[in-house]
Amino acid sequence: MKRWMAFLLVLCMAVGFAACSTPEAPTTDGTTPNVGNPGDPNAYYFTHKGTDIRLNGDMEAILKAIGEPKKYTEETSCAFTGLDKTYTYDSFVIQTYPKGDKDYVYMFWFLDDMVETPEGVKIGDTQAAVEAAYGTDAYNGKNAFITKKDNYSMTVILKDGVVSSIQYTIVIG
Amino acid sequence: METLLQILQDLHPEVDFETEEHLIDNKILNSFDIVTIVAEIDSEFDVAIPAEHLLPKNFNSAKALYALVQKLMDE
Amino acid sequence: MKKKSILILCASLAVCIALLWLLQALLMPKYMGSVKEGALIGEYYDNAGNNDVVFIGDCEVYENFSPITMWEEYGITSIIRGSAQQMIWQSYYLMEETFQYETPKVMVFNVLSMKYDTPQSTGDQTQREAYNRMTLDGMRWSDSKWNSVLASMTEEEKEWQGQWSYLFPLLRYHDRWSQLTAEDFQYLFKKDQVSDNGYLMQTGVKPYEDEHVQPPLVDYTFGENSYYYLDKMVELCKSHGTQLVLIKAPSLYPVWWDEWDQQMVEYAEKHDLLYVNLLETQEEIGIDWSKDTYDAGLHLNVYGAEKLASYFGRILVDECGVADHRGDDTVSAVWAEKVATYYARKEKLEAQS
Amino acid sequence: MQITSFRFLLFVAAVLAAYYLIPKKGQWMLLLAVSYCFYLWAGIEYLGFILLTTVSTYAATMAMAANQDKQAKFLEENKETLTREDRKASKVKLKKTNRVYLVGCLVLNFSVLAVCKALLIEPFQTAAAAGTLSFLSIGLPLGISFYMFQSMGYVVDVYRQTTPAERNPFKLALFVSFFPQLIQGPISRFGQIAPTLYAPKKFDGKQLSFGLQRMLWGYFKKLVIADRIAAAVIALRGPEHTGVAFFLLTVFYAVQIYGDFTGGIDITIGLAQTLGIELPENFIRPYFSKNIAEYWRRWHISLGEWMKDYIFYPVSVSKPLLQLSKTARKKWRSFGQRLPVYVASVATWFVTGIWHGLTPNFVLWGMLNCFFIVLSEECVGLYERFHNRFHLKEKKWYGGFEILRMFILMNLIRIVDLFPNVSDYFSRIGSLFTTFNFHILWDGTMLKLGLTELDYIILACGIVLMFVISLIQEKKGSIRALLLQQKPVLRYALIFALLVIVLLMGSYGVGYNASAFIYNAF
Repeated sequence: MKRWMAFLLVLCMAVGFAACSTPEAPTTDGTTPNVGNPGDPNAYYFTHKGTDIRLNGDMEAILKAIGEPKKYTEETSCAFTGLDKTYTYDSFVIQTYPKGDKDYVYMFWFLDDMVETPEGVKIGDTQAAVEAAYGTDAYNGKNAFITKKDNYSMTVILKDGVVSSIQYTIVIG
Repeated sequence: METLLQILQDLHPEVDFETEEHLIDNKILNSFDIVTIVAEIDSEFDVAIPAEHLLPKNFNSAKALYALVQKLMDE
Repeated sequence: MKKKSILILCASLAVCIALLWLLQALLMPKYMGSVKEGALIGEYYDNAGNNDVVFIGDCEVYENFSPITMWEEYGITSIIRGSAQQMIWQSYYLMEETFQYETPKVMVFNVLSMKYDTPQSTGDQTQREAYNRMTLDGMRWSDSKWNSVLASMTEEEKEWQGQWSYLFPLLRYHDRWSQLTAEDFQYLFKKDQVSDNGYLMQTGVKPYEDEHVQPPLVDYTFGENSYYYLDKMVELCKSHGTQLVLIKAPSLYPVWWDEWDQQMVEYAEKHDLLYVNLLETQEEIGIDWSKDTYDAGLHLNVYGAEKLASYFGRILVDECGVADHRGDDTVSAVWAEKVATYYARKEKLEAQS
Repeated sequence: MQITSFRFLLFVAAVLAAYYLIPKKGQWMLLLAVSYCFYLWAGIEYLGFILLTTVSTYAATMAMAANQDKQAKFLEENKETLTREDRKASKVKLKKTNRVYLVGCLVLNFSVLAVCKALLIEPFQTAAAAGTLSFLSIGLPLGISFYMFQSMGYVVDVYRQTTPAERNPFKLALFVSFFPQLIQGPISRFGQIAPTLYAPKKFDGKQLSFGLQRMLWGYFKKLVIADRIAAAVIALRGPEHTGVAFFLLTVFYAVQIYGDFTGGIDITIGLAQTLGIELPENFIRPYFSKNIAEYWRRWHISLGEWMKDYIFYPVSVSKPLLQLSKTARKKWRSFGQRLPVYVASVATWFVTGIWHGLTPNFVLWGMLNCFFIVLSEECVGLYERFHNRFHLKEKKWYGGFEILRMFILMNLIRIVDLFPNVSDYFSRIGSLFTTFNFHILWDGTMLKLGLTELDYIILACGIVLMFVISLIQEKKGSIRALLLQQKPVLRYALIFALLVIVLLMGSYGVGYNASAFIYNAF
């Protein structure tokens, strides 16, 4: 009995340490943000050149559809190996997060009135137009309309009574 | 007592109920048997054994069971 | 007989505790390879005691200032208590803990982390938890550490009462046994110094070419919690007779909005503090963004860090009256060693890149 | 407070220290105080529920006891003058008056329980989530099914005069709320635990050590086995998993619920033992059973006993049923004889089913159990002839075959727990006979269930360990007693090794979602 138990315990330990030889990165190493479900079809989006650009969308597919950006930069975060990438086009900017070996849309915002939201709001519109599209509930009482869906949010910022910025992002929990 | 032994014997012909003292503890009788015995006693002796008397000590031997039936008949 | 069995019991208990301790040491990440940032906080204790200047903050301090250069040029004794994504409450408790080891003349705090008001406001849970560990695991047991843990925990950590795992990290790293590498055994008892008095050297060059952009914000006001800890820092330093200097390192990203800068200017004025926005003096410092950064403008490499140290050291001498210790033989001897390590490291890294 | 949380362990450590430091007279009062602390931790809004049960139980039993005393005194004083008939009449009168208190107390408590359970069903939960019925969102009060059944058993016992009524309301309150068993039972009888629950206890190193060892073993089953395999059980519930995958699910679920429930009970009983309190066993290696009746005598024993004493027997020997039996017997003798058994079985298993949850799948679960128990009872003779004909009982392998057969049958019945929609269950059962997708065992499907190869290795070793330990217990008795005979150093080394295994391989902390005990939900 004694020997049996000792044997089992040793076996368990041995299995444990046998696994030590697998060289894997520690958990604090190269962890990527776990911000959502890549490819979520219900995420916020806007349409450009007939392509839907969607939060959590696959950036590779978007690049294929709408072409290379005017400007491209990479941003590291302290200590982590993952790269956040920023793609600047004429009228909008897309930022991605890495997951696995792919990049997914984390955030996008508009730069001019050549693009508009699915509800038809664009930069330069009046507050009344935004209110018509998103309702008074979305108004924060000061300078912005904010809507939320699942873990996504859209923000329309007003300056001097007209829309100055429209941005969509994944909200991190 | 004879009738009682007959009831028990019908249920488990292989057991010697006159000597066996641990019918419950040795798992010879299960709850189904107990209920069947109660029903039989009810029809043969016209004595109803209430649920609170369905205890191991009352069913461990034919003697104990007979004592219980006697007691209940007295009341 | 009874006595003997109690003796055996006690001896066995002692052996078990020792084994658990050993196991814990083995399972904790060593941060000697790719994520050296995690080792920074723990290295402070070997170099604590006689520093006139202590820098506290995130990567904008530990990547941007070279204490060795400040020693060489001005005889300033300084150390950096920096860690990746250090939150302002963590900075506060590090400051509090520092006063248990030394009372510097000047505390320098980098204000970028004012933008993170709560533990929820940056990164996702997994990432935040990893950053928490890197800042907190290196600290020695103390009240400051405990309070910092309570202030820092993510929702998931709170859910499983993760505070206990900061006292006994075995509870956090218990399942790392399947990922142990040679590094874990090699550095089980003795770790290398990865930094030079808290400065983590980078020798690579990746020029800054395009501007990093961020969308405008709805509200630029720093959060209440951030101000709460900044107030506490002011008070803490005052009570120890230490001058608190606020800085914004010259990193080009994350964006440092003008609205934020304005708030810091006003805060410094109100509390009679020195606030230096080093972004505004890039040209005076002499930073060449095509050579002095290793990641396109986010952090400086060693060449930039030396320039910045040289510039900021002058401010420390002129504005704060920090003394020159080069005449002191004992101090000089200690620093001579540090200088040697620094150049050896620089040479080695340059050879690699 | 989760039983697997650090907070719980600290709580237990503090309770233990205080328990043996304070004067022994105060020990049970301390237990009452900490039990209420434990209960309050779950939420102050639940306090009313346990107080209601405690107060109504106390009031009913005290009223009954007063009547019993009065009657006893009356009989004693008039010993000479009373005739047999008089005495009988007095007894009948007592039962009649006391029945009012009994029924009142039972109805009150069980309606509260029924309402609480009913609120867990879909339409109410949807309404609660939508906020239209906000008071519903509080969830099931901690341990309500357990403490209520325990208390109601006690009320019936007092009514039947098989247990004396506890006259100290605080002692009774401790019986209802004793914190180790609040979470998932066992459902103890007053007579079983009263002797050790209130008695003053001296510090006993052996009891403490035995209790802690048992808790450690419980944590092993819960954290290393049950919580690890939980991910795969959840994954395998998906509609795409049919045939062999479904069979696998039944086995995985058997492992999970065994580790979870028996592990939890080990922690509970071990904890009570450290306090010098003896709780009744709830499991006797149930998976070694050879038939379904035996299984139910070895699995969740305290619930089975409760059902037998308070549902099965009373129903089967009730007047109308005996009457019916008599009538039926005139026509079909043996059927009439068995009639009470059938009716009582159906009633018992119906109640057992809805005790687990008020959804159709639990009713089905109860009925399946009932069907197979009755079937096997009725086929006893048939089996015996079969066995004797082929001399099977003498063959060693036949016992193993019976155990395996039982294990698979119970797995198939038990799994209905997981399918609130009963038709899903039947379609899966059907797929066992139509889908022979054995390829999932080696085509990588197994690694997509949330378990890595390493997890499977740990699980396999863990299951072997549990199996061997059970085997030793079955053949040689208590493991801890056997350990005690070994040299101290070896003993400590083995215990320490188990501790290290739990620490290193337990599913807790970052990346593991703390999962509640399955039986918390009942």
